[in-house]
Amino acid sequence: MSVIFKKTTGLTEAATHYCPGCTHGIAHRLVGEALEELGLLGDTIGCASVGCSIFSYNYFNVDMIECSHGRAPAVATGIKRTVPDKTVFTYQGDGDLAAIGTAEIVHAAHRGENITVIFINNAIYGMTGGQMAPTTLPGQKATTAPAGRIAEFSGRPLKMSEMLAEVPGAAYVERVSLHHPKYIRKAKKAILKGFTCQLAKGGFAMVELLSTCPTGWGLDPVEAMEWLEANMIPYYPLGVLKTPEEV
Amino acid sequence: MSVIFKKTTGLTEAATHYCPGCTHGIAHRLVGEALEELGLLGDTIGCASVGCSIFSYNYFNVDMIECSHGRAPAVATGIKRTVPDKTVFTYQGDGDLAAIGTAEIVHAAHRGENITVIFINNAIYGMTGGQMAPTTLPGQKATTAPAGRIAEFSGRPLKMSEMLAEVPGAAYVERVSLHHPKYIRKAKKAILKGFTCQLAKGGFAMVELLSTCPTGWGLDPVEAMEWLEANMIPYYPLGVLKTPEEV
Amino acid sequence: MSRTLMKGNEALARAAIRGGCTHFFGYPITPQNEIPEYFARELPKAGGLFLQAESEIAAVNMLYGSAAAGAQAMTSSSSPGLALMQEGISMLAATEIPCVIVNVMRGGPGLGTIQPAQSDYFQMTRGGGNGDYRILSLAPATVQESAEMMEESFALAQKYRTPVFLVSDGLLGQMMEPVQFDRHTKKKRAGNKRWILTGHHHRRPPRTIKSLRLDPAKLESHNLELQDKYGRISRRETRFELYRMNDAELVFCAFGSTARIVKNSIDDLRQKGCRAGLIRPQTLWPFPVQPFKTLPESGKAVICVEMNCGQMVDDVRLAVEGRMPVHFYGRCGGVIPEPAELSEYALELLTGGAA
Amino acid sequence: MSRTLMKGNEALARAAIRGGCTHFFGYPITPQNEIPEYFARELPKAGGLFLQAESEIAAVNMLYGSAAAGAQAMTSSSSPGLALMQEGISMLAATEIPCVIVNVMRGGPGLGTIQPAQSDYFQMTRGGGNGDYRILSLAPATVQESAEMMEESFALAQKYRTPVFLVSDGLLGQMMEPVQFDRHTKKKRAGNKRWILTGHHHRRPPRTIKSLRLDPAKLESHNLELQDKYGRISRRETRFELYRMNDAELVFCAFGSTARIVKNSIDDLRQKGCRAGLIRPQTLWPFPVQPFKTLPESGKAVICVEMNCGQMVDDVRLAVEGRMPVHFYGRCGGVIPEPAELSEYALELLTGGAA
Amino acid sequence: MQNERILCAGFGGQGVMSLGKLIACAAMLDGREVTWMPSYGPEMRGGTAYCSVVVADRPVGSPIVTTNATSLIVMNLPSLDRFEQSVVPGGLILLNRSLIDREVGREDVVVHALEATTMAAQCGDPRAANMIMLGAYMALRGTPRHRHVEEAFSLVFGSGSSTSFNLNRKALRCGFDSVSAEAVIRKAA
Amino acid sequence: MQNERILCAGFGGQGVMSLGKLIACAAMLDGREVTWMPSYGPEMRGGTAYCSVVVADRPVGSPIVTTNATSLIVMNLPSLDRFEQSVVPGGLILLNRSLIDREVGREDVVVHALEATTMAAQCGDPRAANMIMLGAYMALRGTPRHRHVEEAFSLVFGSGSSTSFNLNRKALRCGFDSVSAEAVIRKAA
Amino acid sequence: MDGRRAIPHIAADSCKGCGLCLSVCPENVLAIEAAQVNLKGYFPVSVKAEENCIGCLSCALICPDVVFTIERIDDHLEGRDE
Amino acid sequence: MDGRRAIPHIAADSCKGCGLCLSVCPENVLAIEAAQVNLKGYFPVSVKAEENCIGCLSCALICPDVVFTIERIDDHLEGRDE
Ligand SMILES: Cc1ncc(C[n+]2csc(CCOP(=O)(O)OP(=O)(O)O)c2C)c(N)n1
Ligand SMILES: Cc1ncc(C[n+]2csc(CCOP(=O)(O)OP(=O)(O)O)c2C)c(N)n1
Ligand code: SF4
Ligand code: SF4
Ligand code: SF4
Ligand code: SF4
Ligand code: SF4
Ligand code: SF4
Ligand SMILES: [Mg+2]
Ligand SMILES: [Mg+2]
Repeated sequence: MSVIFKKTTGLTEAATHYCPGCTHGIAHRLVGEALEELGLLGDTIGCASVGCSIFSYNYFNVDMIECSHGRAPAVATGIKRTVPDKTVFTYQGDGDLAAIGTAEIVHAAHRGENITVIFINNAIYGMTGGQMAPTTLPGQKATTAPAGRIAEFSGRPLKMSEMLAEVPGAAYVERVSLHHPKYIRKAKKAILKGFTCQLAKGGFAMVELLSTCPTGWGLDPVEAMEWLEANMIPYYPLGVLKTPEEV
Repeated sequence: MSVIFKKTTGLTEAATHYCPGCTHGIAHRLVGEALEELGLLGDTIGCASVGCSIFSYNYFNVDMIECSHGRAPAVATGIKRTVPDKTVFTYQGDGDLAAIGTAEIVHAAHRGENITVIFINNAIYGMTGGQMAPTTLPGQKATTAPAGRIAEFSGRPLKMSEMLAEVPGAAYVERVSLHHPKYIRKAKKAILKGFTCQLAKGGFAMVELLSTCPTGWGLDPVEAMEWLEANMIPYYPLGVLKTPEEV
Repeated sequence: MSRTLMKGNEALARAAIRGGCTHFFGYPITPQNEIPEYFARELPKAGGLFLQAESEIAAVNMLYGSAAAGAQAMTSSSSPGLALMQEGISMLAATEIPCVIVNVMRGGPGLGTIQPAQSDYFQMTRGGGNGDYRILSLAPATVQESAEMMEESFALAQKYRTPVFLVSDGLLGQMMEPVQFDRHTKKKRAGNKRWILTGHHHRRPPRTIKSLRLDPAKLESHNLELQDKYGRISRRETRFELYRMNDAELVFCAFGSTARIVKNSIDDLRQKGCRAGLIRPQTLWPFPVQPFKTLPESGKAVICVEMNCGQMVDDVRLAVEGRMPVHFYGRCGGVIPEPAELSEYALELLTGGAA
Repeated sequence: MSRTLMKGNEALARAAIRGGCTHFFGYPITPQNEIPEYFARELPKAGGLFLQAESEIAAVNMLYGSAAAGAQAMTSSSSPGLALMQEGISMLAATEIPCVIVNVMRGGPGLGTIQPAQSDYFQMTRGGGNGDYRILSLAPATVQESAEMMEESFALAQKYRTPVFLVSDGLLGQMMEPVQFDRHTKKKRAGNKRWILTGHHHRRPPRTIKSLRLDPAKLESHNLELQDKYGRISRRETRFELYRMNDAELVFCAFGSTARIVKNSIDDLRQKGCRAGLIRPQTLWPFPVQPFKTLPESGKAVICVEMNCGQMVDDVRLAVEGRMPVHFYGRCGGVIPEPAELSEYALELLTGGAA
Repeated sequence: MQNERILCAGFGGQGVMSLGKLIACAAMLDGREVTWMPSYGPEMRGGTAYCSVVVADRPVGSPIVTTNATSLIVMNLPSLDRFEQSVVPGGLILLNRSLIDREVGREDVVVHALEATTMAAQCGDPRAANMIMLGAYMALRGTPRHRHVEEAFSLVFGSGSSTSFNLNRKALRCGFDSVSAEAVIRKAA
Repeated sequence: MQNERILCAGFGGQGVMSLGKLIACAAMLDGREVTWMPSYGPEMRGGTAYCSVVVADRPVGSPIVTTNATSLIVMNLPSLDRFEQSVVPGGLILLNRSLIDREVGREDVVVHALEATTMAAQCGDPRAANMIMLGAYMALRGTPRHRHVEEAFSLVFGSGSSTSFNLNRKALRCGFDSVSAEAVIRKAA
Repeated sequence: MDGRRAIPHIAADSCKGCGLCLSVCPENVLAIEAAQVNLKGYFPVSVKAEENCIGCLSCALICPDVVFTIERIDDHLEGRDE
Repeated sequence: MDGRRAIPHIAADSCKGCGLCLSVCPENVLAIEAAQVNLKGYFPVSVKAEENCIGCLSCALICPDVVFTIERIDDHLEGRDE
C-alpha cells in the first residue's frame, strides 16, 4: 500500500478557523503543496492580508508577516527588494486586493515586482460579516447591499485579473476556480506556475482563485460551490489572461 | 471685422502661475471653452487635485474644491452623489491620478460614477520638481531617476487609459495630445464628449491629455512639444479606448 | 415614551437619521459594521444615500465632497480606519466642513484586536493629522446617550462649521440597552450655507473650498480664526457628568464605557465606607477642566481609569494642577476592567496612604 | 575636519547612509524632496536601494517589509504625508520594527503650505495612529545636528527595536549650513536580528511578524511590554540642551529651528539687561522633564515658543508643575518668528509683571 | 427584585445570542433596566459564542458577565469547561444535557440539567433547544414574564413566520413545564 | 569682522540663488559661520526668487533675512519694490540697473547701481549678471576673499566646464573692477 | 476500473462536517451521521462504504480541512496506473 | 488663400515668451524681441508681419496663456468661409 494523498508539509498542524466548507482551506493547501513541491518552504516569506485569511500565518509553514489591510503588495515589495533571492508571496482577499489595496496591487504589477500574488475572490467581505465587495455580483445580496448589488448604483463588478493583465509589468495572470476537484487540479497548476514565474525572475504573477464564502453568502457549502459555478464563472471567465513567453 | 478667437468666459481673469509653455494652460482653456459652449459654467463643480494644477480653482470660472493628493475622484463622487444634477469634473495630473490616487480613480470608474475626469499626463511630477511618475518613459530623466527610468527596476510606464478602459464601469476613455494645434482641436472635441457623456448620464468618462512639462523635462517649450510627439505618442497611442454607444 | 432594546451601533445609526443625516460613506470594519449595515437598509428609505467606499480614505474624501455640496454627511469606522483618515480629517478641519465621524474604538496598536478599547484618546483629542486643529469629540457612556449625542452632533457640526467626532467603543457599540427616541428634542439646524458649492449660476463669483494658502500671513490668519473658533467651542460645548461627587474623597475620572464600570465600583466602594465619586468627561475635546478646579474639600486623590495605557492622564493632571495626586488605573488590548478590581485598587491606594 | 556647505535635507540623506541606511522608500513632497533625490543618486552607489513608492502609504509599508527582512530602512515625508502614514506607523510600533522616518514639517492643517512650521508636534509625540504607542522623536536645530541625529537614529532604532522619528522642518531642510561628517563617531549596531524574516530553512519553526492578538490578555501583555520599553527609552534617551540657563530669570522653551531664533533673542535680551535662557528639547518624545524640575531660583516665567498654535505647551506645563507661569508665543502657517518680536514679547511680559 | 447577571454560552449555531436577547428584551418589558452584550469576532465562527445579560433595578454599569454570574445557561461542553467557575456561589447553572455528558464539579451552585436538544427535536426542530432552555430558565427564576417573552419574540426576530413563532412558543412551554416534571435539582451545599 | 545679513533677489532665472550660495560658501571658507536660506515653492516659477545669507562670527540663529538686511543685492524691479524697506539704515543696496529703471527711494542707505546684464552680455553671456553683482559686492564689502569665491565656484556648481568657469571669473572681475570706475555712490543722509 | 482501489483515512476531529467531500465522491463512499459530534461540535464525515473507494482523490482535493489521507491498494493497481 | 485675412491681437503682459505660437505660425507673423521685457520679466511675443496672418488660429490654440484675440477681416472673406 502507498499513500497517494496526505497533508502537505507546507501547512502546519494548526486547525484553521475557517467556517465549514470555506474554500480558503483548499487554497491554503494548494499553496502549501506548491511551495513544498518546488522545495521553497525554507526560503519563502509570505504576506498575510487582512480578511478571513489574516491568520494564514498560523497555517503556512513559512516565515510570514501580517500586513495592514490592502498593503500586502507594498510590504512584499519591501521584502523582495531587500532579499531578492527569497520567494515572496501575498495571499489576499477581494476586499483587500480589489478595494482598499487597489493602488498597491496595481503598482506592484506596474513595477513588475517579482512576487506571486494569490488572490482569493469570494465576491464578498467574509471576515467583517458579508458586506459587498467590488467583486460582488449584480443581484448578489450582502449586508451592505440588502436588496442585492445594483449595478446602476454600485457599478458592475471589477475584474481585477483583466485589469491587471493590461498593466505592462504584469507577467502572468490567470483565473482559476476552486469549486470542483477537476478545477482544483488546474488551480494547483496555476499556483505552481505563479511561483515558477517568480523563480524565473519573470515579474509580477497573480493567480485569481474563484472561491466561496458559505457564511457570507448564506448558503451551505455545497450550494455555495454550485452558486460559484453558475454565477461567478460566467462573469469571471476562467483562463490565462497573460503569460510570459518562457514560463 | 469679427472676432474669431477670444478668451473663453470659462476662465477667470487671473494669470496662471504655470511655467512658460506649460500645456496646463492649454488644457485649462479647452475645459473652460467646453463648459462655456455647453452652457455649464453656472452648474459645474470642479475638483482640483494636488499638482501644478492645484491653483486651477483660481482659473476656472466655476465653483471648485481642492482635494487631497489623489483623492479628487472620491471627492467628486461625494459631490455627484449629493447633487447629481450638477456637472462634476476632476482635473488631475499623472502623479495624482496614476500614483497615489490609483485606488480612487479605479473605483470611480468601477462604480461608473457619472463624472468627467481630465487627466493631464506629462510623464512627470511637475509641482514637486521633476520626480519620476508612473508614466515617465523608459530612459527619461527625472530627479528621482537621475540616469533615466530603468524599466527593469521601475517597470514599464503605466497606461492608465488602457487599464481603466478594462473596468466595466468606464463609459468613455480617450487619449489625445496637446502638442500641436491640430491635435488640440481633437482634444477639445474629446473634452466636449467627456462632458456630454456626463450630461447623458453615460457614466465615468476620462480624457487623457498628453502634455508637456518643459521645466521638469529640462527642455524649452518648443522642444518639449517635439519630445512629446516623438516619444510619448508612440508609447501612449492616441485614440478612443472606450466609447458609450450613444455619445 | 416606549423603550427599544437596541445595539449601540444601530442606535447611533438611527439617531443619525433623526439628526438629519442624509449621506453616509463608509468602509466595513469590526466592531462598527452594524452602522453601515443599518444605513444600507434604512437611509435610502429616509430619502438619503448610503454608499460603500473602497477604503476609509475614499470614505472620508467622499464625505468631504458630499458635505461641501451641502449634505449632512457622516462616516464611521474603528481605530485603524480612523488612522487612515487622518490626512482627510486634517483637510476637513482646515476647510471647516461640517460633518460627523464615528469611531467605535478597538484595541491597538496596529490591527490589535476587535475587542473594545479606548486607546484612540490621542487620535480623538490631539489631531493625528498634520497642523493645528481640534475636533469636537463627544463621548457617550450608554446607548441612550450615544443616540442623543449622535442626533445632536449634526447640529453642532453645522453650528461651528466643524467636523465632530462621536467616540464610541466596541463595548458601547456591540451591547444592547433600552433606548428612547424622543421626537421633540430632535434639533435640526440648517446652518449658514453660504459657503457650499452649488454652481455659481452666473449670479456670484465662483466659490472655492481650499486649504492651501501659500502666503504664510494668510495661512496664519486662517489658523488664528480656527483657533478662535476652537476657543468658542471650548467655552460653550465642554460637557461632563458628576456622579456622587458631593462629598467624594476619592475622585475617579473616566469616560465612555469605562465610566459605567467605574460607577459600579463607586457604589461598591460607598457600601464599603469609602466615599468615591466620578467626573465623567462627555466631551474629550474640549476636556472639562472646570470640575477639577472645584473639587470638593474632601477630595484626597484622583484616579484616572481608562481602557488604554493612560492617554487621558495628562489632561487630568493639567486640570488638577497639582491640587491632589493623580493616579492611573488602566486595562488595555481589549481587556475590560471589572468593577471589583477597580474597588480593590482604590482601597489599596487609600490604605497605602497614597492620598 | 573640513566643513561642507550643505542643505539640511541633503545632510540628512548623507548622514543616513553613513549611519548604515541601506534601503529608502519614499514619495515626493515639498519641502523634503532633496532627501529622496539624494538617495536616488547616492544610495545605489553605496550598495543600497532607492525605490520611489506610489504613495506615502505604500512607502511606509515597503519600509515595514524591508526592515522586517533585515534592512536598515527609512522613509521621509512632510506633514500631510506623515498623516497618511499613521496607520502604518502604528503597525511599525506594534510589530517593533526598527526603522527611521523623517518628517520635514510644513504648515497645516490640510495642504496648508510648503513653508516651514512645527505643527506636527502632536503627530510626532502622541501617535496619531491608533493604539498606545510612542515613537522616539529626535529634533535637531542645526544642519550639523540634523546629520548627527540622523546618523545615530539607525542605532537607536536597532537598540530598542523601534521606529524613530527625525523631526526637521522646511527651514532646517532647505537651509544650507556648514556641516562636518566625523568618520569616527559613526556608530553602527547590528542589533538582535533573531526576529527578522529570512525563511526558516527547515532549521527552526516558521516566524511570524504580526500585530493582531485577538486574545485580550495577550494583547494587553504585549502592550505592557511596549510600555516597559517606552519607559526604558524615557529613562535613557531623553535629551535636551541648555543655553545660558545658569542665572536665567526668563526661561524659553523651544525646539528645532525655532530654538535657533530664540537664541538670537536671548542674546539680544541679555544685552538689554534681561537674563534669558533656553531649554531646548532635543527629544520631543520623551519630553525632557528634568530641566524643568531643576529650574534656577532666579526663574520667573517660562515662555514656550513654537511655530504652531501651542502644541508643546501642555508638555511644558506638565513639566513645570505650576512652579512658575508658562506663557506661549507662537507663529504659524509658515510664518517664521523674528528674533526681535520674541524679545519684544518677553520684555513686555516682564514689565507687565506677568512673572 | 433581585439583580440577575446571566451568561449564555454554546456553539455558534445554537442560538445563545437570541436566548440572551429574549431575556433582556422581556425583562425590559417587565420594566427593568437591562443590558445585553455579545462576544464577537472570529471566535464565534464554529467556536464557542456567548453573551452577557444584566437585569437590574437601576441603570446597569458594566454589561459584562464573565465573572460573578448569577445564572449560567450553557449549551455545550467547551462552554461549561470555560465558564463553570464564573458563577457566584448560590448561582444557577442551567445546562443542556444533550451535549454535555459530564457533571458539574461545583457543589455550591444550583444545577439544572435538561435534554434540551432532544426535547426540541421532539417539538419539531432540534435547533429550538435554546427555547427549551429559556422556558426552563423562566420556570426556575420566575422571570421574565411569559407575556413579555412572547412580545420579545417579534421584537427580537422581527415578524417572522407564524410556524417558527409557534415552534418557539411550543419549545418554550415544553422547557417551562419540564422543570417541575423532569428536573434534577441539587441544592447548594 | 562685521556680521552680514544679505538678501539676494531677482527673477527665477537670474541666478540669485547661486549668487547667495557663492557668498555663503566663500565666507565659510573664510572661516566664518554662515547660513543660506532660499525662498522656495511655486512663487519661484517665473516669479520672484530670493535667498538669505547670514555671515557671522558665532553660530547663526535665524537664517532668515527678510528684515534688517545689511545688504540687498537686487536684480529686478519687483524685488526692489518688495525688499527696499528691508535694509537697515546704513545698509547697502546693490542693484542691477539694466532691469531696474527707477531710483531707490531711501536716503539712509548706500546705493550702488550697475548695468549688470549689459556688462555680462559684454563678457559673453547676459546670464552671468549675477557674477557681475557678486564681483561688485566683493569690491564694496571687501569680503569674501577672491580665492575662496573661486574655490566656491566648483563647490557650488560642481566641476563644470572650464568655459563657464572662465566666463564666471571674467564677469566677477568685471563687476569687481566696475565699482571704482563706474559706480555712483550716494552716502546715506 | 470497478471495485476497491484505495482507502480513505479520516482525521475526524479535523472535520467540520461541511459535506463537500460527500458531494464530489463519485462512489458514495462517505457519509455524515447526524448522531455523532466531534470535539469541535461538528458532525464529522465517516467512511460508510470503504470498499467502493476508487482513489480518485476528489474528496481529498476538495476538503478545505485536509481531513483525508488516501492510501492506494498497490497489488490491485500495480503497473496499471502512473 | 494668400494675403491678409486676420489680425492677431496680443495681450503682451500675459505672455510668458514661451515661443510656442511662433513655432506653429505657418506664416511667420510673430516674433520675440530679446530687447523688451514685460511686467512679469518675460520677453513677450509681438506681431512682426501682421499682413501675413491668415487667421488659422494655430497661435491661439497653442498659447497656454490665452494671449491672443484674433479678428477676421470680414470684407475679404465674406461668403468664402464658414
Ligand atoms: C484599515 C482597515 N479597514 C478595514 C478593516 C476591516 N476589515 C477586516 S477584513 C476586511 C475585509 C476582508 O474581505 P476580503 O479581503 O474579501 O477577505 P475575506 O474575508 O473575504 O477572505 C475588512 C474590511 C481593517 N482591518 N483595516
Ligand atoms: C499626501 C501628499 N503627498 C505628496 C504631496 C506632494 N505633491 C504635490 S504635487 C505632487 C505631484 C504632482 O504631480 P502630477 O500629479 O503629475 O501633477 P503635475 O505637477 O505634473 O501637473 C506631489 C507628490 C502632497 N501634496 N500630498
Ligand atoms: S466568513 Fe466566509 S471567507 Fe470567512 S471563513 Fe467563513 S466562509 Fe470563509
Ligand atoms: S513644473 Fe511643469 S507642469 Fe508644472 S507648471 Fe512648470 S512646466 Fe507646467
Ligand atoms: S478517493 Fe474518490 S472514491 Fe475514494 S472516497 Fe475519495 S472521492 Fe470517494
Ligand atoms: S470536506 Fe473535509 S471538512 Fe468537509 S465534511 Fe468532508 S472531511 Fe469534513
Ligand atoms: S492666426 Fe495663424 S497665421 Fe495668424 S498669427 Fe496666428 S498662427 Fe500665425
Ligand atoms: S504662446 Fe502665448 S505665452 Fe507663449 S510666446 Fe506665444 S503668446 Fe506668449
Ligand atoms: Mg472576500
Ligand atoms: Mg505630472
